[in-house]
Amino acid sequence: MEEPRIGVYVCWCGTNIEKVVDVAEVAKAMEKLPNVVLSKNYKYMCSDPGQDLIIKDIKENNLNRIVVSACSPRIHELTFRKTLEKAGLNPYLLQMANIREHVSWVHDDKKAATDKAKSLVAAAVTRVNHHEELQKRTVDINPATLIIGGGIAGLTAALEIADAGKKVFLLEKTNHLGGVVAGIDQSFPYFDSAQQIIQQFIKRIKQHENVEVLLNTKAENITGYVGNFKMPLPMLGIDAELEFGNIIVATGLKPYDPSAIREYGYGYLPNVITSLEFEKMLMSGKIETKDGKTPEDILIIHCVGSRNKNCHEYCSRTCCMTALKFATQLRSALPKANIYQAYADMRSFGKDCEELYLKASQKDIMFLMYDQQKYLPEIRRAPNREKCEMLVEIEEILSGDMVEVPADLVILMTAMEAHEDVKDVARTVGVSLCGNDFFIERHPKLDPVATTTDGVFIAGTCQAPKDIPDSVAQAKAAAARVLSSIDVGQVEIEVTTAFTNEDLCCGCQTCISVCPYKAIGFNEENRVSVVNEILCKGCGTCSSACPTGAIRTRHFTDKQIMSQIEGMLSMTKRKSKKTELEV
Amino acid sequence: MNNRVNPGFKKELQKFGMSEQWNECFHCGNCTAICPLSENEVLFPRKGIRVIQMGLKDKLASYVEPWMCYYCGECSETCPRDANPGELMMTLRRYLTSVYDWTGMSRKFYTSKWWELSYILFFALLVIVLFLIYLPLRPDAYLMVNESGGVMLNHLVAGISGDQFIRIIEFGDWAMAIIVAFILVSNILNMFYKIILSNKSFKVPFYAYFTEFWRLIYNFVTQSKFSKCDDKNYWVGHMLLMTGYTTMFILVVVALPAFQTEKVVDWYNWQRLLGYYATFGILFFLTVVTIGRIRKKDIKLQYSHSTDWLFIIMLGLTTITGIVLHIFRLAGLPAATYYMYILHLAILVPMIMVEVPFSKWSHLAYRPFAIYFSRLKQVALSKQYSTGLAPAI
Amino acid sequence: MENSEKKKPKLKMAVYWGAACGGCCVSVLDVHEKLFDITELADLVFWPIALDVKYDDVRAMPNGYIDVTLFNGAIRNSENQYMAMLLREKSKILVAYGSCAHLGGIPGLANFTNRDGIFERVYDTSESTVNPEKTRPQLKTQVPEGELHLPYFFDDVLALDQVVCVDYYVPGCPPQTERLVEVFMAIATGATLPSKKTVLGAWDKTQCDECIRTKTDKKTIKEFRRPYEIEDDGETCFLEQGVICMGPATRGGCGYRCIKGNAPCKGCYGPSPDISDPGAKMISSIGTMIDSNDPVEISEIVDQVADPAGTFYRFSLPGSIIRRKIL
Amino acid sequence: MEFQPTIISFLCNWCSYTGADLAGTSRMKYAPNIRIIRIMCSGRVDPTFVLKSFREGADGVLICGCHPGDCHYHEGNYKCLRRFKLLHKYIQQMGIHKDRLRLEWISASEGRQFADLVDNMTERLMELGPSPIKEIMEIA
Repeated sequence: MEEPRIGVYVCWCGTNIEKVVDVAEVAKAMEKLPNVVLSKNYKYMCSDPGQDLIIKDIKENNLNRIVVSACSPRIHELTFRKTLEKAGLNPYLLQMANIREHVSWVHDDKKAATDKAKSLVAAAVTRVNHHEELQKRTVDINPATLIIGGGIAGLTAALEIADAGKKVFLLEKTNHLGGVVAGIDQSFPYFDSAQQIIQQFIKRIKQHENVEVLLNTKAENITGYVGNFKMPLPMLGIDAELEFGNIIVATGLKPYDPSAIREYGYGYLPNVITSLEFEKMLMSGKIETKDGKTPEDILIIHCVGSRNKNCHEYCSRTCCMTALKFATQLRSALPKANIYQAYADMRSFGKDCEELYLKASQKDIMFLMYDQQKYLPEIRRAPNREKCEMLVEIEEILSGDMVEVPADLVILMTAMEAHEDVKDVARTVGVSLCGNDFFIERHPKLDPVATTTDGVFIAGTCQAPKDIPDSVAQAKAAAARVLSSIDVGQVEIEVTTAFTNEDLCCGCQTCISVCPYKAIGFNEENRVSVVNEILCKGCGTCSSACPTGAIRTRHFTDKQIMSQIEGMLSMTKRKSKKTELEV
Repeated sequence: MNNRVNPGFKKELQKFGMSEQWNECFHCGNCTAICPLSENEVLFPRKGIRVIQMGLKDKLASYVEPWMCYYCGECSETCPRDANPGELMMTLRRYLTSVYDWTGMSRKFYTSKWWELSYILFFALLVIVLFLIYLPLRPDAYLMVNESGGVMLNHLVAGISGDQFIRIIEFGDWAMAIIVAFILVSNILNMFYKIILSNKSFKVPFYAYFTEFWRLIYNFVTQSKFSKCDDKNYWVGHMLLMTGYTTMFILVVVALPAFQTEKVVDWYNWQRLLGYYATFGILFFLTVVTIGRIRKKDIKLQYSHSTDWLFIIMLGLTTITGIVLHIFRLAGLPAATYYMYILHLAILVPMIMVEVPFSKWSHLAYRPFAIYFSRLKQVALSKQYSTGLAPAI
Repeated sequence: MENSEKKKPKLKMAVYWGAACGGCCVSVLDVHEKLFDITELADLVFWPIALDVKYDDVRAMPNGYIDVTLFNGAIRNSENQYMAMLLREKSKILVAYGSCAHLGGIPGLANFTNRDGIFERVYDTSESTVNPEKTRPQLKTQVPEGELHLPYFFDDVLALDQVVCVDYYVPGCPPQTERLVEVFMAIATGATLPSKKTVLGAWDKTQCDECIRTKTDKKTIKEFRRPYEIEDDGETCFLEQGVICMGPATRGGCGYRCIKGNAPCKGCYGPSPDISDPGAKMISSIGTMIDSNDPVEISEIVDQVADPAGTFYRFSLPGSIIRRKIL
Repeated sequence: MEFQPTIISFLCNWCSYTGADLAGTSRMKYAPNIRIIRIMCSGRVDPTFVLKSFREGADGVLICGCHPGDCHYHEGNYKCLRRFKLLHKYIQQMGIHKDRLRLEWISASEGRQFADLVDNMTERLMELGPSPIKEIMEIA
């Protein structure tokens, strides 16, 4: 590239910058720097006249690098990039110095602020010398979609997309569809049949011409990138391969195994059962103990595996309502039974759920509060002289008393947790998991459906514990996102990506596991790492990890950052001369 | 102590008049916070409600807090769930009275109107029959009017002298007092056992029984706890009732010869002044409470157990017959006076026999004792804390 | 150029050592029978270890007289510095030969202390020293024959290019003799040399490229181990066994001698091109491999690296960004 | 005049740089001693940058990233943390005071924390005095 010719523009931002920073002095100081052709200050650089000034200067003075020192690049970097484009320059030949948010708005001392502004602008000038032209790229989207998981979320998303006329591959690792909801009798808070809903879904899915269901299939070895993913299907033949443009991860949940909690005796006390086991009992219509007796005393224990630092610290969000549902169902099935609920906090949030609690509390149910962090209820076999099967000792915290509850049946409201193999799924789709092994969404509030990997969306309980309506809502949202991306047909990909200099890469493969997006692969033939620039997001972590400097991140190269450091510190007063002995 | 929860226990308490809303409580604790009497270690009514909800019978038997409550009703007014904690405390007092009562009569009275009515009728008839057979009206009773026009009350009975009549009545008084006192004292001992002795988690130091004894007397006389309720009028009303009743009790039992005089003494004499004071006090209280219970505006008077009404009716009738008796006497109507006397006793005797050992009036004794016992418990616990023997609650 | 008429004029070559162990000179000798090829093409005009040529003789040479000088060893004292400057003047091509001249090498580790620190240790506190008068070497000593001079001992050890302009670098401790022959032949035969200031006699790619051990992408380290703490199968990448190996950040060309001997690379060949600080790059790379996200655990793992500065800058301390310890 | 330290800081684009912008939009005042370099992720911070900053005369270096678990690129901040710990040990070995280099987590909403952090670090560096590194590294 030809010799850099830099234009520097110092913005006043009305009085926002000008009243604290001596903009004229800053602009003047920049004139002395190497390759700076002109340095100006102007009232509003982002205004049309301001932008026109840059365009005019570029054309008249043959400028090929621009430094705009104004507000945060997070606000106007795109604006000025477009300005450069209008002037026929590559937009990446711009560097901004943030002298508003980081200088004039946070400092009062004019002298210090002006000095700081000078060093920031000087850094931008030295940096922009090393900027390179970068080109935008787009890729086509394959209209097929892969959905991982055949539970309520996966089924919903599959139907939504298939109904829109697009192909769906529905992967289910077990031999049947339906997921956890298939094991639920009635759903809270309206006591409608979950069975009916899920069976209808399954029936429609099986008949749908656009849905291809792959049972007993795990998501493995997915390669590719947004718009063009691939997954081999070795059991169908060597070359069998699925091709799809988007992925919806809906791997769902696994009920917590309460046998880890010693106090509950799950596993060796026959009449201690989990909530899903009780659902089975409800479905069969027979509520009875292992010996076939009708239970007289039934205890429901909340927060089993939830909200406790030894198990999971999060709240599983549905157990309180399910427990209230159980209590209500039990009361109508066994009007004479004594029903107890040992709860930690009653969290009956959501539409009509507080009402469910109010109704249940009218049904002669004894609510006992325990501290799920400190004293868990302890279940033991009742001695023979007792009528009941078990005795449960509970530290009841509303009274402060240790109480004993007789029980013939104990139902443990087990937590929702991530599947063990979710790590494999996360790895294959290139999405990270949070500390609890739930998938991390792109933004917890503004983008809870997408992930930081383009083309991969999440739905249902694989993201966080949730109930059926929330899972369905998220599944439909994910489906909508997929459909809109199919509709656009193309996707623009990151420009500031990393790339490998194959002449330097030694093939140590350090970078491969560093990349959170699996964007780096290994070329066995040349024994070098290769960055898939479509997958790369440009974080630059691989560049720092590369021991040879073979991987460079565009727009954030070592040279660019180092020169920025040099420029920044070149303005400080304490200078010492460097002498080199030369012959 | 058995700490087994008991969902059926609420039914038991419902028999003692527990209101419908008992289970509404979600333990916000507003009631305990607002209660002017709930303090330090003696916190109520929330915890008591929890004990009821869980049906911890043994815990309840040793529960002293209900006696600290004088039912100002603030808790029930503050309750966001309308669980009516004040009424629950009242229910507990009824229940505890029956728990302390080893004879089982109290329980029968509280849980069955018919039992109570038959018991009352039995004593009423007993009084009437005894009078009509052994102390009949003398034939010349019409002569028994003295010069000032008042009936000579002690000379209305045939065959015995005025002194003898007084002694017979006095004997009846004392016999009744002894029976009642025996039952009451034994019930208090039972209460002591339930609250202090059966609770193995603390041991009362011997000296405390003496050092804390003054509280018993002081609280009995002043009802000072009551004055801590925010509604001071209520304390005044209650004091009027209490003092009026006590005055009358002393007059008719201890000072009967001075009270039931041969002649009607002049109005400014002490007997009559005290009598009027007592009548006024009781009547004032009765009027206020009756109006309140009928109007149901004041929360503490909204829920009336059958025993509440019976108590008001009995006390009211006793007072009214007493007043009428007094009027008849002043008006010089010997026969009317005589029959009114019998009627007065036929109401008074069953009332004493029911209320003092088994019902409302026993509270008069239980309350100061409860304060005493609770102090003993506190002394014991604080001593254990300081010596590190007791587990933290 | 005036000699270009003559047929193949013999090159004039010098080898000098600064602060060095002598290994580099030995590596020159290691050319064995190739020495004849060399002497056919070049005259050795100055080589203190082998020839009796005095400094005065060098001073007497006209500027640019020597075609190639292989300068090995770091700059430790005024004599090293003087000779570096002198040879710079007299040589057409000055080659920093070996790790010490290249980046400071093993003597460069003296930059963890200074002149006083070294003297105190050497002349006072070392276990084998008896020096109650605390005698120190003097720059000038009067003896009957006249005045004797000792060079001035610097506080810092410097790499060659920190005192004079260097044309080429041949890294290694010592440089692989084959590389020397290749470089020499290239110069002697007049092949086009790469631009000045570049490294010769080493590859641009680092050790891993030719390393025989099996490498995978599973470079995660839960525990740093010393070579004796592992049961080496001779096949798995050292780093994948938790042993710090400077190979990924060290140029190839040495013939992976250490790795062949089942020892991890120590980094004597220096960093690949464009890397301004080999140690920092390795800190970055190895730091990334630590297999933990828990700050406490990371600290524990980091603590297993007993001497990061000595490990990552074994051969390059004077030539790195923070070239000496701040005392 | 009182010694004014210079701090070079590397802020990740998504959390810390945004947090610093927030301090600006909220007009929170802090010491003018900091010079911010924007990088996409704290995982991009190469120890070389830190050493270079010291070498060029910075009195302190501050690295800020997203809070653990919040990284826009999943785990870049952890990578940064790991390198930082090793680097921190190295610079202490080289006689550079440990407080001259800091790694802190600043989220996009923590403008106040950022301002306080700058003030706090500036104050500490004033106590430590000017960094001698640049002068010592010069070769006379």
